[in-house]
Amino acid sequence: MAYFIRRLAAAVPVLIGITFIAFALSVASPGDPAVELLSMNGFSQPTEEQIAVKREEMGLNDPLLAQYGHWLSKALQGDLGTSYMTKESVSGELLRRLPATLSLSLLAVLFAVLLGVPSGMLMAIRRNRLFDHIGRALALILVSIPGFWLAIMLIALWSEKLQLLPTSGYGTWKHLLMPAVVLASGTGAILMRLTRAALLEELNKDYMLTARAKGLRESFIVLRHALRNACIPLLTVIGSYFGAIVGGSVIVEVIFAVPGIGRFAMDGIFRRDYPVIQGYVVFTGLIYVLFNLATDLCYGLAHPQIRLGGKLR
Amino acid sequence: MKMSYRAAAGLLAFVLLASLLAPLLAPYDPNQINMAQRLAPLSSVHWLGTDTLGRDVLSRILYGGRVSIVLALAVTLATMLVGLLLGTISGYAGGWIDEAIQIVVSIFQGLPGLALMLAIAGTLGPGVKSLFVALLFTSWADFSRVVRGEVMKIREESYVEGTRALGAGHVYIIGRHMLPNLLGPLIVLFTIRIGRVILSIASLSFLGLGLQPPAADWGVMVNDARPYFRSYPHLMIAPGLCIAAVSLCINWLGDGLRDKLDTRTEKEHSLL
Amino acid sequence: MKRTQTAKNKKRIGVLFSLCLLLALMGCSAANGSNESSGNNGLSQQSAAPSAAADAASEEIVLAAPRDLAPGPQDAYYTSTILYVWEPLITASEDGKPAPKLAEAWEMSADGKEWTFMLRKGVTFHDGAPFNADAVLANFARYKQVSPKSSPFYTLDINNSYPSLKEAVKVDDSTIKLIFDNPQPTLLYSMINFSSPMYSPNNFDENGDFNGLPQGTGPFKLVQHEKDQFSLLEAYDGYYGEKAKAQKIRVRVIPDPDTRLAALKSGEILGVMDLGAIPPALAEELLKDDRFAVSTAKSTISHYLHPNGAKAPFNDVKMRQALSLMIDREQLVKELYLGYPTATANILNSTSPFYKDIPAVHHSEKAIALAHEVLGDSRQAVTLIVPTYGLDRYPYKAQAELLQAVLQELQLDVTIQILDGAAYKEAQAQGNFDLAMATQGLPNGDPYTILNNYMASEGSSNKSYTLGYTNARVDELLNQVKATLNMDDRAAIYNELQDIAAEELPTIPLFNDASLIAYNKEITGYGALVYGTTLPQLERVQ
Amino acid sequence: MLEIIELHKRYRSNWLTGRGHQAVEPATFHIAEGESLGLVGESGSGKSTLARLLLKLISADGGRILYKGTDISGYSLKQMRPLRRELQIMFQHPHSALNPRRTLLDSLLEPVLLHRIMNKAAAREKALALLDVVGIRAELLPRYPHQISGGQIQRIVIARALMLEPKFLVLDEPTSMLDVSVQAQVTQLLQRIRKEFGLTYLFISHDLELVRHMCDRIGVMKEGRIVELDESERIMERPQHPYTKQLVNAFQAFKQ
Amino acid sequence: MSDTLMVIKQLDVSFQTREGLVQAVDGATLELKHGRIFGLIGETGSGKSVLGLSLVRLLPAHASVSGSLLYKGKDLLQLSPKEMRQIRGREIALIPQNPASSLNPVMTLGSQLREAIRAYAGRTGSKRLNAQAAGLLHAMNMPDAEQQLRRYPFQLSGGMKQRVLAAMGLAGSPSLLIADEPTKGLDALIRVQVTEMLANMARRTGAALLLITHDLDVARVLCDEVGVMYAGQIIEQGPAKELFAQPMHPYTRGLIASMPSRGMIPIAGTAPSLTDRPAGCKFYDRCGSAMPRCEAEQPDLYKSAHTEITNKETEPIDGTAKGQQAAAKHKARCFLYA
Repeated sequence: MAYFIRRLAAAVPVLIGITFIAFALSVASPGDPAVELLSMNGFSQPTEEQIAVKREEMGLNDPLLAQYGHWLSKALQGDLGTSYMTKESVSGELLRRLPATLSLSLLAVLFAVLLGVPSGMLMAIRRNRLFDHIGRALALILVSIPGFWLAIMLIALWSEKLQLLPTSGYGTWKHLLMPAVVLASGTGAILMRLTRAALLEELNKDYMLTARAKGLRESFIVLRHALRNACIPLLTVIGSYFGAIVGGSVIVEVIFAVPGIGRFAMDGIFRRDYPVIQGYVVFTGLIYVLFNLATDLCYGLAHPQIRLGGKLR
Repeated sequence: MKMSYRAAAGLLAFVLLASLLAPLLAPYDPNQINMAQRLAPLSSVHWLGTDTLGRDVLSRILYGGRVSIVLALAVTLATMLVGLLLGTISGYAGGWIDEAIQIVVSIFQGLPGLALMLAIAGTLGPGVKSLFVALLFTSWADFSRVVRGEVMKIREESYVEGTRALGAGHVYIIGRHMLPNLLGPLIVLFTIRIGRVILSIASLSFLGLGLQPPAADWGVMVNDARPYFRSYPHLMIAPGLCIAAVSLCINWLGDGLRDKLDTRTEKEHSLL
Repeated sequence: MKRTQTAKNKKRIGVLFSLCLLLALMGCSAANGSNESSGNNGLSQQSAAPSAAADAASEEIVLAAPRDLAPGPQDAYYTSTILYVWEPLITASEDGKPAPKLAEAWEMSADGKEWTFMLRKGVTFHDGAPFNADAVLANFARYKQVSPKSSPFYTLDINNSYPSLKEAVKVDDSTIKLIFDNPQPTLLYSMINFSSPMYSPNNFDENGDFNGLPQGTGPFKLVQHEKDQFSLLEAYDGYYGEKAKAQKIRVRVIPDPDTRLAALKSGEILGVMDLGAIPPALAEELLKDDRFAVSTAKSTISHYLHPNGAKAPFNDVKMRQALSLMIDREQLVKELYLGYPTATANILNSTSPFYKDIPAVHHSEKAIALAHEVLGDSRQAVTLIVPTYGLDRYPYKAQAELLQAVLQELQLDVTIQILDGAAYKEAQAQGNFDLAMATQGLPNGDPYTILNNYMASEGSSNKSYTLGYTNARVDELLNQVKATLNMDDRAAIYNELQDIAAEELPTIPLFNDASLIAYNKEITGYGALVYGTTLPQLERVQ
Repeated sequence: MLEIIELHKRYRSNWLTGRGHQAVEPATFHIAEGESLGLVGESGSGKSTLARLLLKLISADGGRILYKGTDISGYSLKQMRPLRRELQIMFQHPHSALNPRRTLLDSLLEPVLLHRIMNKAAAREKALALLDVVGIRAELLPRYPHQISGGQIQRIVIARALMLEPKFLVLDEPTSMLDVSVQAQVTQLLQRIRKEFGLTYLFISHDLELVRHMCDRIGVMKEGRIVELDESERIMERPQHPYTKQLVNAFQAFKQ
Repeated sequence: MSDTLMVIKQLDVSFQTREGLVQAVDGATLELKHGRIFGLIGETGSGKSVLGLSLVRLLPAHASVSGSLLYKGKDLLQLSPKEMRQIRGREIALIPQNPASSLNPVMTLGSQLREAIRAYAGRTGSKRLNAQAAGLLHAMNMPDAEQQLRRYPFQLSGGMKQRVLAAMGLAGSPSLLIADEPTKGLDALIRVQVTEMLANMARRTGAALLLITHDLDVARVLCDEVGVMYAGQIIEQGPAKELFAQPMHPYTRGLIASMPSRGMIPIAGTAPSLTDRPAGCKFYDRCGSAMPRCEAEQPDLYKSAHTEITNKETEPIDGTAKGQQAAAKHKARCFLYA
């Protein structure tokens, strides 16, 4: 347990660090939220005084640290502030959109794991045979295709031509199919290669010889012994990839019109809506940290040495 | 695997050469606008036709390659150096230094990739400079984590303790003993990272924050061709394929190198 | 059993290459495939489309827009006017003049300080509340309480739309009077659409925001709204005017233009609407498939090239004139915007009633001579900034690159910078740019606001876009027009102002945009308007 | 030669709670010039830790080390540098004793070049001479460590140590990973050079027979404490401490 | 013949590696008898482990094996993988090398033991399985066997792990046990305990034991019969007492002399590399009493008169020689006795 608490304690500075850097970056970028707010409709042009009054009202003139401190104190009580543009509470907005991004990302991770792990295993067991070559070639291709290019091709093929899948929007699982495939293609391929390498390493270990000496069937041994040891390094990779997927979903959300937090954040960034950017960064940061802790937990469960004290790392 | 990674290296060299010799090979000036010739189909005059402003697609692809690959190389090199420095320090020093650096690493890994790039591109304004910083910020963390792992493995070897016993300073030990042994995994990481960076550049251009016109990198070309791709598919397929082909070669090269460098298969020795 | 190392590799490379080709072919075939079918309108395509639409709720028609046309309760108007949920007192006719809507008739007092409006009778809000003088006063009270309230469509600001309004008085159940401190000859113009929205009195909470779905008087009721996903409209059978033909319309939010096109072609949506509904290039693409048609109408938006008048070389009017002469507006409109917009040299948008037709002149030799006069033999490096929000709606990137090539001949070396919205505005405000591509919508019928903003020495746009334009005559005329009550005198002054603008070019107008929408021929009665579309007339072909 | 007084080391397993275990109990003993002191004990008994404490490769928690009379316990890295030439160590695992990426020649020359006491040519000269001493053919020099056997690597390590003309050599189970015949070759070489160069050894091993053969006196360690320290013969013939008796019996068992 | 459990004749094992063909085992011939311990001594690279693994056919895929392994009359080399699986664990059990990494780090000892028992005993209740597993550990005189079942490999010392592996080997009550380097890397005290364990294990179960080790002391104490391997060949074979008392082959003599307890006199030179082995006697370049004949010709296994080394009695050995004495003859592959 001490190991787990220490991991938890390490997560706090990480979260603070993430939010501070995001805040510093957005404040440092050119463009002024007050101007954005007042000239949102593209018709009227705010005067100097109006801008000055609005800046004061939004507290944009106080020093960076004060603004961050102010934001942090409120955030700790769970209030992420309201969006400059839509005036609605940021946490409300993000929570409403979170299911879209989460369901998309989870489905993407699921696809990545389904695509990557079993094929990686087969490639390891049947090393240097036909399936191994095809698998590696496929992995190389999938990793090399730009995400948005694949998205456009999929839409053209499945929605326009075959009219089997909706082009965009959010609702049934059908809507999430293509975006998840696009998100999962890169990660899935990498996972495939990692599974293959991890399993290969385990297959050569001495305890496999012991198991074979017991006269057990090869497939039984691979599943019960080798896979269990191999899945430990895989867990950490899947953990860190989930963070990447959530981050990378911005493009997919724009193309497939999925009302997720990625798109919401992008608009926020373009319009310098600091509370929205902060809120998004906190959410992705939380997801990343929680997911890391989850993988560490599984790491601990899978690896008795960690659970019962003594650091493996 | 040796033979095939040499093929990958060959193909990559060919693409690099083509883009470096672009001025000689390109039939036209890539930015030469010719409204009369808009969206001309593939012809002997324009091997790959012309784009929305009548510019020769083939020349733009040749010039486009140069920007993407050179930038990718520069970014990955910088990422490697930063990752190497911090990874080695945290791996070698251990103790609270290691904990502190690891916290910084998780912070950068925690920041959402694309959002971070957008913010940086916004801050420094568009253009190659901000692309460079944005890509560097989002990728050095992974590098340093891998380097740290390798350094901690090497630190356990007896010859490191032996050299310390000779009274060598830390810098000497890292320089002469750690770095040469890090070379293998680093090269592999380098090639894989380049593939990912090329894709990121293309994605950023897709969002409009990539390279500034008239610079014609492949990501920009794919993005520009999107409205026309149903009736003029080649406008989009050609640059898209180039991106895929280059990153394919690079990943393949990385794959090959990894097999070559890591296959001091201990298996044979243990049995005899 | 033993296979040598190289044999294995040969096999691996073979497999790899075949896979690459396979992938490339799949990519091309997907594109070609869709291309052929749209080209020759194969029978298969025809049968597939209706079946896709049939399984959706039969009477529900699905449209799509690039942004959410119902920002929600925190917004000044909850929804845009183009959803026909709420109606204003005064609307604009197709030629831009104020026209009666909820206010049937009106009179202005001799001194111009009192305006009386006769309200339309027998009108009820969606929640059943009657539309009468009390409701109007409640809405005016809300304007005062929340102004200025920002919104993606128009800033609701009582001081801007009703300057120096002292009070709003109920004369009788269907008549109200607005009393001002000083004369308001052009009040009607500034009351059009977004300046006089009417909602049911019990639709607001204590600080003036909406307490639920908007209860307007329009032909459509907003029955369901999922932020950033869709708005569901239902025909309001209690509507006083001609009832909406379609029973249910769902307006989905699809930000990406290409995805909207794909949705159209796959029959998922039957039409698009709102600003940048379909960029010209995609419209051209769509028209290749004759299941679809487009509809266009004049737009209140004009496209400009804002010069930085505060520093060389564009502080010299001759350089600005060279620029205007050099740009071939006809070619630009025809090639990049496919001929929908109309080229113009007039700073005022053509939908304004006071619009004076000033033909655009393209004369490259004169332009080059003028430029040479200003710059001598030296070349000048200039920066052209382009906003990213423009990239999706208009072919701005191609336009920037075209300008770059064209201006080469004016001894100008143009570097293009694509900036996101906020950075673009800051660059304009601080003046670190030379040319800026921009659009400007006509706020309301009366040209005074736009002319004053751009041409007056202290005009807000003149300042914040660093146009650096000052002209004593213009300032004098602008003060004069404010006090002229007689419409003809005002028109004369406006004409002179337009001539000066065309001559001195505080900003270089390029063309009047055209609002462009596309729809599947399975629906009819759906056309583009100056602002919005003809939603009430939309219905499925029987 | 070397005087150790109350030297001890404690490993904290968790820096928050300070819990930890006493790796080396306070030890006091001396090693005379030219002597070969054996150190026997099970793995985990702290014998390697004690050796590293002597050479100050790890910092002790208390006690003093006198080298030729001077107290070097407080010496900094800089002060220890000149002494490093005289104090050398040799490790157990041949496969990780030399840097796999450097040729044997580079590894051999490294100590002298590091201490800048010779230029490259003179260093090569000395290396070749030492190769004859340890019985390694010169043509192996350009090779890499993984291309030669464990026994040969240990000889190269010995030659490398001799390059700096050390006075005191710590041998941490140098031959435990080697086969019996190769072990014999290496130990014979170690005995020969001890006489030839007048070296002082601290020989660590878990093989009592081997230590008896190599050392004048033997120290027996159990759980971090030196339980008995005496002449080799007396340890073998008349072990006092019960643990030493156990150890000796374990080896006698194979004698009859 | 009745008490002969297994006859290995002309066993050749070679690997195709990047550096060329490696002849790991070259013409090995030996017999394993019920209840007797056969010691296979050799240094690193002599091929003893490869020989051990080939008996249970657990060599890596790219190994090529020829010769015959007659086990209870059946030649194991001809069996199908499925039949071979029946043999492993039930008939012939292997106790693998380096115990530290031969146990699955993430599974409890209990589950790994139960897995072995269930493989042979078929469906049995988990309580009975636990009891049997604990019983096996008791047989290996492991303290508090029940708690041990719940512990993980990393919580055990080297010696304890060795005992668990031995227990696992005995789970299927095999008739032949192969122990690969059971005492390697162990501390002195534990080495003695493991040796005693191996001794009473063979006595208790009556199973034949093939002990593969480089530890001559253990071999001398434990084994009834011993074979010495050098560069893939068995260069001397015979009853342990006699072989250690009067070693015939020069290499064996040198090996014994280099033991610390026997004066530690080293053998000159190093073992030949496995890819290019000398033509004649493999020990030629290191042999004190080498003769010109040794360089070219391959010596065969020759018997020697019990006492005198000099007199010659050539009788090439084949499995079916009639009227052989019960105890295997003391033979050496050296022309001194040809």
